[in-house]
Amino acid sequence: GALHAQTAEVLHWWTSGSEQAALGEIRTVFEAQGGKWVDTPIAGGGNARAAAVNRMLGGDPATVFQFSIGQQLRELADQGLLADVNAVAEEENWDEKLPPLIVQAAKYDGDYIAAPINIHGENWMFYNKEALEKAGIEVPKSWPEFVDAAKKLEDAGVIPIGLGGQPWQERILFNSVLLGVGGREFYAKLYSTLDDELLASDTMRKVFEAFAALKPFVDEASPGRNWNEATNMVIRGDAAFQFMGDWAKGEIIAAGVEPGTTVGCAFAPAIDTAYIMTVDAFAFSAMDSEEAQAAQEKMAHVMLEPDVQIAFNKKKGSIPALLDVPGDSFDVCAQKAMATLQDKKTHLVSTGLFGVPSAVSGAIDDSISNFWNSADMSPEQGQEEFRQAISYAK
Amino acid sequence: MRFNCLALYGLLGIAALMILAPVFIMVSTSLKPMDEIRDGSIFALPVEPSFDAWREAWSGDCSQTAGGNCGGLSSSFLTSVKIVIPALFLSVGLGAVTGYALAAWKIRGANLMFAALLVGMFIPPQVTLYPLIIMVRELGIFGSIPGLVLVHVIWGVAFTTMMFRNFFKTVPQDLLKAARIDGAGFWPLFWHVMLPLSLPILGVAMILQFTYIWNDFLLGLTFGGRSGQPMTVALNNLVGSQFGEKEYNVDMAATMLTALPTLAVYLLSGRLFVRGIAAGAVKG
Amino acid sequence: MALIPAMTITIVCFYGFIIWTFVISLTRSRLLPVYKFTGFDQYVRLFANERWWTAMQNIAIHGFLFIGGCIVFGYLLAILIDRGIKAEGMFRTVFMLPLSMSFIVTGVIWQWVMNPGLGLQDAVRELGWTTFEFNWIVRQDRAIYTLAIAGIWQQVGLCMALFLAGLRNVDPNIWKASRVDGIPVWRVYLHVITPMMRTVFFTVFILMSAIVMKAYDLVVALTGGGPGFSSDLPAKFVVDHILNRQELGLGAAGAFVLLCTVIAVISPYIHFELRKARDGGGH
Amino acid sequence: MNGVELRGVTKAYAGLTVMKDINLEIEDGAFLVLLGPSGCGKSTILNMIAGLEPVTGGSIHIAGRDVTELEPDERDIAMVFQSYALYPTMSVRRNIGFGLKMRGMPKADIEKRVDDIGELLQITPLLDRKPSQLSGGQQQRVAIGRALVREPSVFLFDEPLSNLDAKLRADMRVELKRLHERLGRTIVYVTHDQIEAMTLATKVVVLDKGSIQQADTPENVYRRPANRFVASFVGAPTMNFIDGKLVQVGDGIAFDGGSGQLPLVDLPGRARELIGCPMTLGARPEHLVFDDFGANARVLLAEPTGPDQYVRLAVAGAEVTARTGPEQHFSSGSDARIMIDGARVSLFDPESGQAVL
Amino acid sequence: MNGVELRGVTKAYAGLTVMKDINLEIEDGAFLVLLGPSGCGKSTILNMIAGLEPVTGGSIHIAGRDVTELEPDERDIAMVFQSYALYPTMSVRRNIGFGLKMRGMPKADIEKRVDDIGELLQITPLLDRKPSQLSGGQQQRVAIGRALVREPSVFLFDEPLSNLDAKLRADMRVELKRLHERLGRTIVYVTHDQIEAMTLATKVVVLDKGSIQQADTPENVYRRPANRFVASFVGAPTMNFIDGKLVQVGDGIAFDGGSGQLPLVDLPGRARELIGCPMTLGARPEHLVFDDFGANARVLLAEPTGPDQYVRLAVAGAEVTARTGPEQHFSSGSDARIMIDGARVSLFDPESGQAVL
Ligand SMILES: Nc1ncnc2c1ncn2[C@@H]1O[C@H](COP(=O)(O)OP(=O)(O)OP(=O)(O)O)[C@@H](O)[C@H]1O
Ligand SMILES: Nc1ncnc2c1ncn2[C@@H]1O[C@H](COP(=O)(O)OP(=O)(O)OP(=O)(O)O)[C@@H](O)[C@H]1O
Ligand SMILES: [Mg+2]
Ligand SMILES: [Mg+2]
Repeated sequence: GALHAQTAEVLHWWTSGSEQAALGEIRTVFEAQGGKWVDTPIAGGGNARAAAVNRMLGGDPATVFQFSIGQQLRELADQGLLADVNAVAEEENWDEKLPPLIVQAAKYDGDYIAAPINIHGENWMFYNKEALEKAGIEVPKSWPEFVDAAKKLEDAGVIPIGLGGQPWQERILFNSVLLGVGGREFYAKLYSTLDDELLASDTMRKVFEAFAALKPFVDEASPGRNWNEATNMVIRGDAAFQFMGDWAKGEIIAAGVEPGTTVGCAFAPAIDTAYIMTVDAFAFSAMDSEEAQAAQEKMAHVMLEPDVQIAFNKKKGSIPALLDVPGDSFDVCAQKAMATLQDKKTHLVSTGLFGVPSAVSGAIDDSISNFWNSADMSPEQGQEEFRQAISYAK
Repeated sequence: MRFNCLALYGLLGIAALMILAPVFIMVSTSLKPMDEIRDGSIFALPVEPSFDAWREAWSGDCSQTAGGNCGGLSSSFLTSVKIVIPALFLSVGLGAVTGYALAAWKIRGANLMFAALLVGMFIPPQVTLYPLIIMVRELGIFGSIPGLVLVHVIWGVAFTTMMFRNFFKTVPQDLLKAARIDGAGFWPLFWHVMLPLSLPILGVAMILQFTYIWNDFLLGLTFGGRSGQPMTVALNNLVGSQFGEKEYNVDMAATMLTALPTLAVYLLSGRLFVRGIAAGAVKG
Repeated sequence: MALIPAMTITIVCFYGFIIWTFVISLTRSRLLPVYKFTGFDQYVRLFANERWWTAMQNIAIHGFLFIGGCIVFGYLLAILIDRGIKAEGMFRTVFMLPLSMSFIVTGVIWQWVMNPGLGLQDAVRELGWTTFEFNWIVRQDRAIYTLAIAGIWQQVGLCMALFLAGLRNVDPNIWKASRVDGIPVWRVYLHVITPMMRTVFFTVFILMSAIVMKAYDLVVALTGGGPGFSSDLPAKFVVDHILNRQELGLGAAGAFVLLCTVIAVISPYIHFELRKARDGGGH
Repeated sequence: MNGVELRGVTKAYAGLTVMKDINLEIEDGAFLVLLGPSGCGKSTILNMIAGLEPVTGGSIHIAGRDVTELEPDERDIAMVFQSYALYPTMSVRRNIGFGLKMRGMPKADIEKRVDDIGELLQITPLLDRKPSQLSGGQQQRVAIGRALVREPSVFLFDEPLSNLDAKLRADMRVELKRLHERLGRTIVYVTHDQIEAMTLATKVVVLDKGSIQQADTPENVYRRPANRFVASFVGAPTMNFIDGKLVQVGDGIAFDGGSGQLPLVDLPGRARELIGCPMTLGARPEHLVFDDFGANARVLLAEPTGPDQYVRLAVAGAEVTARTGPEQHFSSGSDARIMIDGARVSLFDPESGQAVL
Repeated sequence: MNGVELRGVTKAYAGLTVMKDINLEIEDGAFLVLLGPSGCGKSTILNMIAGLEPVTGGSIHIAGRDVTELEPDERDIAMVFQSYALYPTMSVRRNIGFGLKMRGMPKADIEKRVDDIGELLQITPLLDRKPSQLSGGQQQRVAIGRALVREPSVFLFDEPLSNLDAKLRADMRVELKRLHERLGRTIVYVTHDQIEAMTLATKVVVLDKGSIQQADTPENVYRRPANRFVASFVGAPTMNFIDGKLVQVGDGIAFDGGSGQLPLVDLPGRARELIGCPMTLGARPEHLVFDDFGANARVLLAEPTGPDQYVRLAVAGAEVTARTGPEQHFSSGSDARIMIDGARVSLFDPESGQAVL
């Protein structure tokens, strides 16, 4: 009945220990405020997203579900399957407090269709300090420097790049190179317009050249490797660098290492400072029951409460979505990120948040991965294939 | 002769080793602590074997999971059983009846129907998820165990029908005639005569269907809803997390635990299996 | 009648869904089905997609290797076991053990074993043979073969069981006759027994082709389709596009092409069944 | 009034006619044997009577009732199959009682009936075994028991003894004959074994290629075959046939086979009318008698079988078999003299094969 | 010198002795028939001769050579199986030629040999068919052809005719006999059909429970069975047995069955010594003669079979079968008088079953 606790079934893909712990922070507060939490974890973003959509189609939706912001979510909204949380957003002034790019992404037709609850950075470069010392190198600031450093590392018997050879990880590396070589404006323009001329430009060719130049610095066992195994290589010192999102900190902490000590964090080499943001977000199914609607609003409210944001993000390894939250209790990497984001010019977002259809981002992943893994493809060919893949998928 | 015999056992032994090596890796990894796994070869025996990982996989480790989901596999074991048993009996039962009807009664177009049914064995279930979801929704059983059972029956019936039809085709015509003269109609003939005859094939169909249903992940995930998530989904939650730390020993222990029921079935019924196949699954 | 449930399933679920798939493939549905028709655009896009062609090429390679491997190894094992050995039950059980595992599990284990840094290559090199190479899983031109290895490992037991049952059905007098004729055992298998096992070969072929057509879990767990998309298979292509890429229309087009291929492959079997029934008469 | 009647029955499989216009009346209490080579349609007739195969044309009547459209279990018949067709998974008791159970008879009554049958057929100690634990003869008895228990008015047997070995077959034959005498029910019995047909039948129907060749008492079928097919099919060793013509030799008549003459003693008088016409002579082996006044013959091969001896001879340009006692020794190549009992021979029109005498 | 000899052969399966100390000499060119009930070990002996089963003890000699340790193909034998065991996927031609091909004979020679065999067995038009397209008798011939083509010194046949119907069996029997006469090779032949044994054999070996009961010419086995088992196993209808004793009646001797006496005319003189001892009389049906001076008997059942008539009678407290001609009519329950040909009876010790006369 309506007088009973407002029940929210939460479908999400956070099944690992630290993710569960982080989510637990939200849950505790939600329950403290009188909500009832029903947990439905499904490992793997793809699985969980599919399950969420399928359950909506099947007429048995989850009240609140984790989802990637982007074109897919918009299509769900378009079909009237989502509830908006404008009421909460207005009351709490999300428009002001969240980074503008994120606001833009989370809105469809002027409605908030998702609650973004954190910011992950994708253009991080983790490195093993001992390995760098052993090879006698500094943290490189540009890609040519990186290549020199990598050669020295190789001579010292260290794998320069610990890469998990899965398409999305290869894309993260590519985007770091893209940002580093092309600069933040080029990056933003490219992904927001998918302009054919840009894709065919010289800059793009240079990006591919720089990307291709990294191929020799990866060990042969890379393909198929999970990201956390790569992180472990860096922790052990088998590999010197890993280009990965800041969730890698979770693995580093689990291995008993404080980020910033043995394993350092820096932004990937670039000509200008920028932070490629990606967010975790929750969306809300359109439901008839008033009780469910109340639960959804309560959930949106709890998720963006400043205290919850701090507690949640510290455990998750990300930074708060609200830019005005105090950061002193966070680790050095997070503090660095929070400091950087004070400058709005550094704001960039990950591929999907540009509103690129997932067909296109999928095609992008495919062609990057194909280029990275083929031994005999020239940068020009890679660039051309990349351009074509995008134009077909558009 | 002597040399031949040695070569025979040698070849079989090598084959057995090749089959068993991966299983050995699973077992030994599940008994190792994480440090040993990070540092050692996967072929190395555990230095300090322990069943901690098994315990954790089975009952979960609630200390660090404030998210509220720390049940391990034990909680979904029962769900799996609740799904498998009706799905198994219904899909095999339906296959038996259909196979019987197609093989033992003169039905016009029986062969055409059978051929049409066979096509179903080749359709990847993922491809037709959406219409199936809509259909199950319209029946009002989406997201429940009955819905999931229905879906398993749909995807199992082509296979079981094929097995039973091919077997029943080998039953002598005289037996059917005798039963008709005795006044046994469609159901008595099936129940009293054909079904008892088909025990060996029933065993094979049961074993294979049990394996398929028990090991299914996709259908459980899609149609199980909140309450009907089978053990494989729980297993996936345990091992499939994309952005968390990996505990390979727990993963392997969980994997073994999930495979244990089917493993047991095969260990216990290996002979039955071959005999069952010999009894008719092979004869076209 | 008793056929109604099965026939409903066949007509509604199998054929209804096939038609639905075809209809969707003519639309520009992305995440969810929408019925705005665009003609054969999706097919044009599909056939322009390099990944699709890789997947189609791969299914041919994989089908050939996997089915061939299962048949060859399954038959060989069955022959070895059929030679009247002791401990037959033990070997049989061992060979059927992998059958009890799902393709996901199979994929995960073999990913370890074939990983050059972790598995077999590493282990052999540590034993002293430092030039030993077994890195197929990470090579774009070889990864597709690893699928067959893992698949054969899992399914060879079923094939063995089917063949063994077939061998047991052979009239023992055939063996006596060939011994009296002084025919070497291997030639008896080659010239006499193997041709007699035609229906068993056929059954195995059909069962294994069904597995090839549906191969999804194994690819995902073993190679994820990589490196790049070099070990992709049509089923994975379709599922990726339908469930993860908001390309329902394109996925449906792929699925429909795949289904047509299926029907082309099994129609000989159907034909065989029908003809046999017609000729069969009293048998 | 429990006879069976087939009126103008035809049967076609997929357009191919296998039975043409069969008319047959089987009297109440008769033991009718359908005899014929493989594929002649014996089982088809039986299946049509049983209702297991629909007729294409004509009608079937049992006990005066038109049963053409009835189901097998409504026709008041029981059937025993060559392969016994026992239900392999049921005990003997359940096998016998199954038909009664299907008719909804109370359990206790079934038990009693089954026990009675068990006693009658002397299989009481076997009642709780499975068919696979029985010998061929015992299975046969159970199959008969299953038919008997329902007390139908007509029994149908499809080659019930052909899976048994010679000795058991002889024993079962006697048992069947006694059973028929005791029960007095109508029996239709299919076989391709002439000894069975001869010893069991009150009436034999010889079939070939889907039509009736002769329907008569066993004695007449053996002695007076209606045509050459019947003559050659019934009797082992088979009847001897010689082509030629009848000729007058002195007072008597002889048969001229082209390269020699065979005297035929005691030939019926009307044979005289046939003198000179081309003709096929049919003579059974036991009617070829070694006689010093007979025709010249040469011994080709002698086969002693125990009680008898079959002697193959070349005579009058033909090769024939004679049956004689085992005492006399014949060596291959020796000469002999042979006489044919004219009272017992058959004569056939060489064109149509019909008996003319 | 192509005989076969078994010296003290024993055979055990898993410790269970199934053949005990078999000694058997088969002369060159003999047609030896192994006769016995199912499971008596006929196939086992054949398989041991062929080398398909190892012997447990003793030795086997073929053509004077000890072959006990040789492989089947080194023994210079050929074998024909009950189920024919043709290679189902090969044409008749390849079936016959396959063994030669495996021995590396040139193609042209094989062709010629196969063609010759085809002509010999009259299967030339069938050479390009598959076994499944042949009738039983044709398959049988192909199986024989496959054995013949290798020209071995010894042929082994394991119930080669038992899958054929009666008529075909009779024809094939004659063919086999001719084949043997023409080729003159040693043949060892297994059957459980007495007619086959009688007509084909130059020597019959009757087996029971793994040991030889009698090894003699067919005639002697029929006329002078060594024991009651042989007597009852050979001959159809089976020999009549009556328990009782010999008594002196006037001048002659009669057999007293307890409730009646049977006069035995022409009993050999030495039978007098046995008067008074308990005894089993064995008399074949054809040696029971209807004779007005015979003993009183009552007719139970008459079975006319065509050429003969089997009459079951109650006489001297026993039930017996007599064989007679078909002419006379016997009605059940009527009286008859029966005489036994004393020159032909057997007398057995009731304890041991051994023949005493
Ligand atoms: N189901 C069928 N379809 C087509 N033809 C059939 C069928 N059943 C029987 N026939 C044909 O009908 C004819 C008669 O068959 P039937 O079985 O009655 O012979 P039969 O006399 O019983 O022979 P057998 O002694 O071999 O049992 C045969 O030529 C057979 O080929
Ligand atoms: N492989 C075996 N293992 C154990 N016992 C066997 C084996 N083969 C035959 N026997 C036994 O040996 C005995 C003789 O068998 P064999 O096959 O020689 O009989 P047979 O005279 O040929 O019978 P049939 O007429 O039925 O062919 C039987 O009691 C049988 O049970
Ligand atoms: Mg028949
Ligand atoms: Mg035998």
